[in-house]
Amino acid sequence: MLTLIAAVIKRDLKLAMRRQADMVSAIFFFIIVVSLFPLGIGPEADLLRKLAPGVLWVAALLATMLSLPRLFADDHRDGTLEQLALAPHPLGLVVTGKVIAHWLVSGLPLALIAPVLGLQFDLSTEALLAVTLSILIGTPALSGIGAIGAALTLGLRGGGVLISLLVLPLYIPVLIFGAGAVDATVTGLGGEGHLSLLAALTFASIGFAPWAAAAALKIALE
Amino acid sequence: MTDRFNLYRFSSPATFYPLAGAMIPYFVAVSALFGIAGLWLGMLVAPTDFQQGEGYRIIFIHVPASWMSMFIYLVMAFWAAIGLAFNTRLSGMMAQALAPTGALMAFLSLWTGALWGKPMWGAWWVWDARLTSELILLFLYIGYMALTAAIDDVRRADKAGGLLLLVGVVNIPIIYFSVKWWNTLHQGSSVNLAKSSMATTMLWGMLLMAMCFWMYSIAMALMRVRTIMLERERHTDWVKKLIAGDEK
Amino acid sequence: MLEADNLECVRGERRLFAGIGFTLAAGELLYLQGKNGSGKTSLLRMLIGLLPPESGTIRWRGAAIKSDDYRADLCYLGHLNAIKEELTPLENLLAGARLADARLSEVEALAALEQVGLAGREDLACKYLSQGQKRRVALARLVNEKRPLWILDEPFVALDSAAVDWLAGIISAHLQRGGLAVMTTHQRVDIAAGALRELRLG
Amino acid sequence: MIHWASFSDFLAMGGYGLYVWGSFGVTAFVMAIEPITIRRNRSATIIRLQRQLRAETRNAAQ
Repeated sequence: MLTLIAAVIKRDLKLAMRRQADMVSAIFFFIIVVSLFPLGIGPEADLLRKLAPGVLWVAALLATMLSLPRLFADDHRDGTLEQLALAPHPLGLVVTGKVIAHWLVSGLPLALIAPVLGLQFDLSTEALLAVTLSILIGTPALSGIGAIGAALTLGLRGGGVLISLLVLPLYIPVLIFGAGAVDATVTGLGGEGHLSLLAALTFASIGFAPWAAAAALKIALE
Repeated sequence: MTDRFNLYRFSSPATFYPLAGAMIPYFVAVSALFGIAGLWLGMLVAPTDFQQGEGYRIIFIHVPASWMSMFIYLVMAFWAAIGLAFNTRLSGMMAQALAPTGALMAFLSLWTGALWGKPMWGAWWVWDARLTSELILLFLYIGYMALTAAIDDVRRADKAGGLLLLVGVVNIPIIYFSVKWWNTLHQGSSVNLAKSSMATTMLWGMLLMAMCFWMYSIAMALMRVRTIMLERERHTDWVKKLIAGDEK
Repeated sequence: MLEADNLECVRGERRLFAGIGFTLAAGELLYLQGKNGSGKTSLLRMLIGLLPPESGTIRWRGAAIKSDDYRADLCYLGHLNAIKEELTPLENLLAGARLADARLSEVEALAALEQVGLAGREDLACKYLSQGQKRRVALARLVNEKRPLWILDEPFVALDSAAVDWLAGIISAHLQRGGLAVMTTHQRVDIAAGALRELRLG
Repeated sequence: MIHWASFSDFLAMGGYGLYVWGSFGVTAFVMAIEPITIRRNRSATIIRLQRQLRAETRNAAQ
């Protein structure tokens, strides 16, 4: 079971490395969106510090969503998805592997860059740590829930816009607790509570979402 | 050799279509009766609220609309579960027939909520937990309708929509509690309605209006499901016969 | 071993076929024939378990096909190649086998690629290969395929005559080992089989 | 029994007339429009299906 998940992750990472443009463009999207906000809002440090958690999190959410339409589309187009669905193990395991791979190329880099971008907002060291930690813990849930949206809209016209419509309402708890963790740290309340709720959301969605996504993929393959 | 589940017969469109047609007038009539009674009690008899004056009378539509918007989503999820489990054709049609009415209820809930909020809280919109959750519910309805509309194959549309509904139903409590919690953390904008002991006439008015909305929603869903049935079953003999009969 | 009984297929709102049935024993080959749009591919998708039939049953070794065990006995080759453009033929073969739970060593994979005439191109990303060569990468998977039931959708399309003969030989060998095969094809190709069955749709 | 002294009192709703009647008005409007659109949709569907059926029977007759 673990070897299968590892095999899927390895393959998807290899593919992502051969086609870096996707990954890089999502990261640049994140950087640009976050950097645009101070220009739009003005340079007052107090205001920026207050807005930073929300801005970083919304940008991370949008950047994650940017790469969702391709999560299954490539495998669907070239017939690999059929073969994966026909392999003698549950499709949910394969999807789990794909979700983890998606997080490794989309969520993880964002978490690593976020503290650097947080500097633009004059955040303290603890706040920067909270930014990294919350994005690190929260983005797997985004990949998991996003996989359901990607599977449901597989092969549809205007799939990209539809994904955002389906997935964004479901992202709200992650956004609330993610940005809340940073906010609580900034205001000195301590973000542990938020972070543990975020971790709970992530565990729940990593455990549950791949199976729902697998069911959606089977519907799409009929 | 049809050893299918017995439900299948009842849920066969050919049986259900005339049945639905016969039931619609009754639901409309009952809805109208409840509406008249509710409005009479709520608008004419019920006393002034000592805190909110006459403005509170908006609850006679606001609360029923909010209830229905949530209830209809649950009913859709119920049909979705039936459809995915037993592969009945009717379930998907019912879910699709209910969705626009549910979305309208969510819209009415938001609209009346805003009109209530302005005099009571001084703002058309506050990021109150209930209003925010209702807005998200409206998005969920729109997402469902957009997804089913984007899929050409009706079977796939039913199944994919059903799956989305089930995922949504699991998420609604999580969304609701997270929004509620977020709201209490960011105090200031939220104005809690002081709990006033409601006069019994008000309560009755509200319940009657809720029944009116309920019956109305059933009538609308039945009307819509009949059209969906004709469209989807256009190649079957019973629809052809029916259509040919209409021609005369 | 493979039995289909009274299958009915409805796509969109059209009934493609109904009352289709057959049995296939070890060493036998089933040719599926029919015009375009008669439901050949749909029937294949029912046989591989991706498309649930409107009515009717499909059994493998006496059991319904909705299980991992059935898929462990099944090899499906669709009209899509199921290869990744970014990976090399060798990587494609190895990754494909790994994800399908099949054992395939690098030596075996290289030998298979040589057999389909891709020697010297093992390490070239598949996007630089021609259509025919990509198809061969997909077919190379059959060389070491030990699973008993092969379901092939138009396997001979886009192949030159040498490749057609080679593939026919591979399928014959599979049938002589006691395997089963179901395939759709427009071309008649001579394949030695225990018994040749035909099913015409539409 | 009736709470209101006069009809104009009823309309004024104790100063909340705009909000109350804005809510009830839009609700009534929506609830009137919905069945009408469903009905229209239905007759349009029936007409379209009849046209298709006629075309089909004509083709079958030829």
